[in-house]
Amino acid sequence: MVSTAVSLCGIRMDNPVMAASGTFGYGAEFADLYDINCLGSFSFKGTTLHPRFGNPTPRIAESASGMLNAVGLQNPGVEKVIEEELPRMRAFFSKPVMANVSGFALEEYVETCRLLDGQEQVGWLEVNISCPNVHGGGMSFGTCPQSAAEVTRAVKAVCKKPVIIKLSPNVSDIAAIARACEDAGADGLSLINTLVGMRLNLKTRKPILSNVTGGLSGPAILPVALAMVYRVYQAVRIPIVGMGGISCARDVVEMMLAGATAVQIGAANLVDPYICRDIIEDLPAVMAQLGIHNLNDIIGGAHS
Amino acid sequence: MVSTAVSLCGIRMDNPVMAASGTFGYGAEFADLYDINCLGSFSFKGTTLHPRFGNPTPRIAESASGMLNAVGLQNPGVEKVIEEELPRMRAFFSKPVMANVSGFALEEYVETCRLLDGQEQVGWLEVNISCPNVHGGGMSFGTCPQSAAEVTRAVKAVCKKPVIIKLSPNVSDIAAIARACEDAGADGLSLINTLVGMRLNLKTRKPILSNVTGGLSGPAILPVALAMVYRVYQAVRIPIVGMGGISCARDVVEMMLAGATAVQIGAANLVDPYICRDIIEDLPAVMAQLGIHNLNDIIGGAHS
Amino acid sequence: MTQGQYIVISNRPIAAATWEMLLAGDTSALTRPGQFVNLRTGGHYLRRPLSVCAWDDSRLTLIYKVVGQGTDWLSERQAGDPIDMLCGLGNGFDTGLSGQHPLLIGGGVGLPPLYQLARQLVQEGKQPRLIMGFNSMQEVFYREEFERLMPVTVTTMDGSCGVRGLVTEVPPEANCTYFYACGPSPMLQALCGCLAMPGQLSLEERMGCGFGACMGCTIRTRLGDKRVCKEGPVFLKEELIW
Amino acid sequence: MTQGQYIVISNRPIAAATWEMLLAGDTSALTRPGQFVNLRTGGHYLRRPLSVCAWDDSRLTLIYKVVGQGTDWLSERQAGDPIDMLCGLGNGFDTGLSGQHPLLIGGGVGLPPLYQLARQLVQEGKQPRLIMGFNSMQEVFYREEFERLMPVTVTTMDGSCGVRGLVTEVPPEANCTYFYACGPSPMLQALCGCLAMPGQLSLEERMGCGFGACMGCTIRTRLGDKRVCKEGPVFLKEELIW
Ligand SMILES: Cc1cc2nc3c(=O)[nH]c(=O)nc-3n(C[C@H](O)[C@H](O)[C@H](O)COP(=O)(O)OP(=O)(O)OC[C@H]3O[C@@H](n4cnc5c(N)ncnc54)[C@H](O)[C@@H]3O)c2cc1C
Ligand SMILES: Cc1cc2nc3c(=O)[nH]c(=O)nc-3n(C[C@H](O)[C@H](O)[C@H](O)COP(=O)(O)OP(=O)(O)OC[C@H]3O[C@@H](n4cnc5c(N)ncnc54)[C@H](O)[C@@H]3O)c2cc1C
Ligand SMILES: Cc1cc2nc3c(=O)[nH]c(=O)nc-3n(C[C@H](O)[C@H](O)[C@H](O)COP(=O)(O)O)c2cc1C
Ligand SMILES: Cc1cc2nc3c(=O)[nH]c(=O)nc-3n(C[C@H](O)[C@H](O)[C@H](O)COP(=O)(O)O)c2cc1C
Ligand code: FES
Ligand code: FES
Repeated sequence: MVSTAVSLCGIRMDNPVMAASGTFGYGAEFADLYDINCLGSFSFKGTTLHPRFGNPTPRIAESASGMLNAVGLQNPGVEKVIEEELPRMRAFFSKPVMANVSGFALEEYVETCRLLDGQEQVGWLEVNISCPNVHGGGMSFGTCPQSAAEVTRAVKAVCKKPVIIKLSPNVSDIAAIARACEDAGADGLSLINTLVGMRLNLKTRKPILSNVTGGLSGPAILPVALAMVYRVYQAVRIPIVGMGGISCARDVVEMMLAGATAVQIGAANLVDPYICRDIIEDLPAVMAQLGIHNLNDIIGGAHS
Repeated sequence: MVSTAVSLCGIRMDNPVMAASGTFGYGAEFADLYDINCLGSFSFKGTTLHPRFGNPTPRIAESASGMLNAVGLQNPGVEKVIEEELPRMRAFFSKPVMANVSGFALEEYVETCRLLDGQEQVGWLEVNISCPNVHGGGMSFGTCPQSAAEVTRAVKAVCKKPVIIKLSPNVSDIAAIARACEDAGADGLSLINTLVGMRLNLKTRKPILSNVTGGLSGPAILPVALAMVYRVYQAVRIPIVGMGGISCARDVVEMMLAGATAVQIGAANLVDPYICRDIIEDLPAVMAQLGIHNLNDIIGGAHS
Repeated sequence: MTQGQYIVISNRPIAAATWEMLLAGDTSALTRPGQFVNLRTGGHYLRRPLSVCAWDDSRLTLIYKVVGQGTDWLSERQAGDPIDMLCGLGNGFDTGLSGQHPLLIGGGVGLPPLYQLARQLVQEGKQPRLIMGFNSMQEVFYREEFERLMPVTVTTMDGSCGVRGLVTEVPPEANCTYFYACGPSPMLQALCGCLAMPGQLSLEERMGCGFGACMGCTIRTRLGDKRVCKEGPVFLKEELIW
Repeated sequence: MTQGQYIVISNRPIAAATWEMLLAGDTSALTRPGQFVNLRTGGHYLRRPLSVCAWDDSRLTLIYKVVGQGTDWLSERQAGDPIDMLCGLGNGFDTGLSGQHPLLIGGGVGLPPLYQLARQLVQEGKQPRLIMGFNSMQEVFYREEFERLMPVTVTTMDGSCGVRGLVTEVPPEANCTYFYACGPSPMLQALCGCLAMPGQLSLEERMGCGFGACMGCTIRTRLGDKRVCKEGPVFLKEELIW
């Protein structure tokens, strides 16, 4: 018998497998397919203070072993999430859920987090700092240690629940930003968000995405994610939620060896709606094959 | 009839297709297979002032649609390159070649470039300020605008031939670094070098590469390369050599639409040794199919 | 929605770069004409959405144009090959609003979903008509199949077959009070502009998932933001904002 | 070196997770036993290097162990399937130095290149002997094929077949003055430690290209830095630094 349970910021999870924000909606589409209570948890669609339509279509492009998205944080706004989505979710998901929050100004982050922190179903807040800072010249909050720390501090001040900061990979030194977040009180870090990428339509000779660039995800980015998780693990002591290109149980083990306490599955949900369930089912056999009895034993195992 | 000729920093090339540094040696292995004079040109293996063994093996790992390398700039040093490799190359390559230069101190760059600038066969200098494989006492020259500009200025001061600065993609703001190089006198920019990545061996639970991390290249990184070429094209007026994941003639067109005047093919040479020749042969048909008469017409075409 | 392996029964070219594929497998999730499948093609990351042209208890027909790598891969499949497919996606056409004389208008590979729709309308005792538009004679497919169900008018851009010009060249019969359309976006837009009657249109968008999870396909409509893959691909003319 | 499509003639399991594949195609680039091929496996970016076990004018044999995705894909190939291969890579064994009684030592899937070597040594009128080492009886392959050429001693780690222990348990015959070895790195290192005579060893490294372009496989030797794929995979015992 192997044990897959882990603990993330004090909350026990049956297994480390979560669905990643933006690829699992609020869970309903997947709950139609299988009982999603088998998940460790999931991070729901990035929520902002106000409703957002996001970018015009085309929002999706393809690349080798990956995809680009420029959804642009479409969501109904925190109020509707609390009034409609969370109550609906209660019918098919009974575990603590991760609330993914985005914003374009400090006050937006703070207010959205404060409201979601008050929801019983929410286990963790996952604060996505990859969004452009409207007051900071358009660079994302996540590209500089100072603004990353600022968001962390402000959100921590209004939240009782664990605050996990989700880092952008589009930076020169992710370890510096990770440390800044830790110093500012973050309870955990989640990485990586998507890499900036683009594709062109050879017929129109223009970018495929209406937004010109989009976020690259999928197996193509797995090595980048592993390197960043490995590096951040060396830089901080708080737990890491690792993601980027995971698509099988072996990838889960690899990400945990690099330093992740839990993992998220993103793009893979879109091409294979049963992937999270399948990975969770495969995990014990893969562990047995690799001589792993307890998943906690391998977190950061590559560093020893 | 379509025209594939382009001009890079004043040097005419029959076509924009070059082999990328580190994936083509000094050309000999490929000259055994086909007449490499069909190439626009090629960039030879990164050269340093002193001979280097590089990293211990394993130096290579694999990922979805890509590979990691941690060769660590193995090369015989500039003296041997000039005394042995360049004379040997004369037998099978008669076009101007691109000399790729690396260094770990400013003076090394300067001296290596000065020596190679004096070689008749050398058409351009390609100064790699980005190799992620080497522990050069911290961050690479390519991660900050100031040090990038410093290298550019120093090298320009001793070279008569066009100096192309090769940029690292592992940065928060590649456009800022590109502008700094342009302001410091660079004649062109070449991008992207490899992304930092890693893979783990699940049996040993350790990194596969002896160097822990390596550089990710191959089709997996094409969207990242396109986005960076597109962004740099908007930031500077000097020509761009675009690379990263190109593996067919359509990719060449896509990279040129994004803003490249010439392109380089890297990892693809390793898995398909005839790929450069094949791409050059396919190019006219692909152009005809897309209604492109002259490749010069599409450079940066996606921006208009 | 069901996911599973479907087995190719046949795969044959029926017009220029246009193929018809017959597959065996679970069709229980198909409830309405105009629904689509999302299928995995070898070596490509995302699935490819294709409308269902016809189905029965255990088989379904797809018609697709080879326009890129994924559809090229599809055209190389042979009888017996398995294809991983999500089946029964989207809302489909509502035949309840059609009136007695619905007009069907299809452009190119927008025609396939209209075939099952026509069969169903006929079965319901209605008398549909069809205008099918192509670029040229070489592209025309399923003319006889459609003619067995109803009167058909063909238009081609180059005049090599039927009426020269766009499908909008053909004035609708006076007794038509409702239309169903599927085809390239400019065609649909033009139709909304020139047809006074109400109708339903099937749209295309690049898709991440095809089953409502990613918000990759959302468009603004007069009735709020809608996912083409979930609340669509069929929309009422009145909802659409061009 | 040649590149081309090779056609699978047969592909069959011959021991635990161990397969033998016979391929038809251009073997003109093969000049010495110990050379290898680099073949493309479906969906994986890099090629997979495999030693050539035997060849004639138009066919070659590979023996491989299924250890990961690429070799797993290989094991699913069937007669008639094409495989994209670079053929005739590396330097191979030099039979000129062997003396009259060379000792061949192979561990697991290090054995394949020794088969063609043995055939050639015998053809040259030499009298080779072979020690073949495995983990257990289930892994033993090609014993009879080798026994047809020369005396063979089998060792297994668990003693389930032949001598219990490593290949180094078997003392070489007194008349042996030269050895050839291929197998896992620890075995080769142990051999260099305990065998006083000179010899040649075939090494393995993870490879980017397999034909000398990328410097992915370079090792330090007493005679300078060498690429395992180009100046190797066979090295003289004297050159190697352990
Ligand atoms: C609901 C729906 C139903 C469709 N029904 C049919 C049909 O019955 N017959 C038919 O021939 N075509 C149909 N299409 C279009 C079809 O999906 C595309 O032609 C196909 O995806 C192209 O794939 P490719 O790999 O050959 O092209 P590529 O250009 O290589 O594909 C690259 C990426 O772009 C996407 N893409 C390219 N063109 C389109 C497009 N027009 N719509 C959506 N995504 C696109 C692909 O899915 C893929 O993700 C339908 C599209 C949608 C959304
Ligand atoms: C010159 C040479 C000759 C070889 N001859 C044989 C042979 O005759 N029979 C045989 O069974 N094996 C042989 N090997 C080992 C064989 O190449 C690997 O077992 C095979 O590449 C594993 O591929 P995979 O996709 O199944 O494993 P994976 O672990 O999924 O492969 C991942 C990556 O690692 C590389 N890799 C993994 N293991 C090795 C290894 N041991 N050596 C080199 N690269 C590796 C793969 O090529 C691939 O790039 C040889 C290796 C070399 C270098
Ligand atoms: C369609 C799509 C939408 C996404 N939306 C969000 C989001 O709203 N908030 C967020 O933090 N990350 C978002 N992400 C990023 C993912 O959560 C994840 O970090 C990333 O995709 C890398 O993981 P993967 O390679 O497994 O997809 C989105 C990703 C995709 C593909
Ligand atoms: C094995 C290998 C060695 C490389 N060595 C060098 C080098 O010496 N100097 C350099 O500037 N870039 C080097 N690169 C980077 C390539 O030139 C190129 O920038 C990168 O691989 C992206 O292109 P690709 O995706 O087509 O491979 C190397 C790449 C590989 C794969
Ligand atoms: S394609 Fe994912 S929601 Fe429509
Ligand atoms: S594997 Fe590329 S040089 Fe040996």
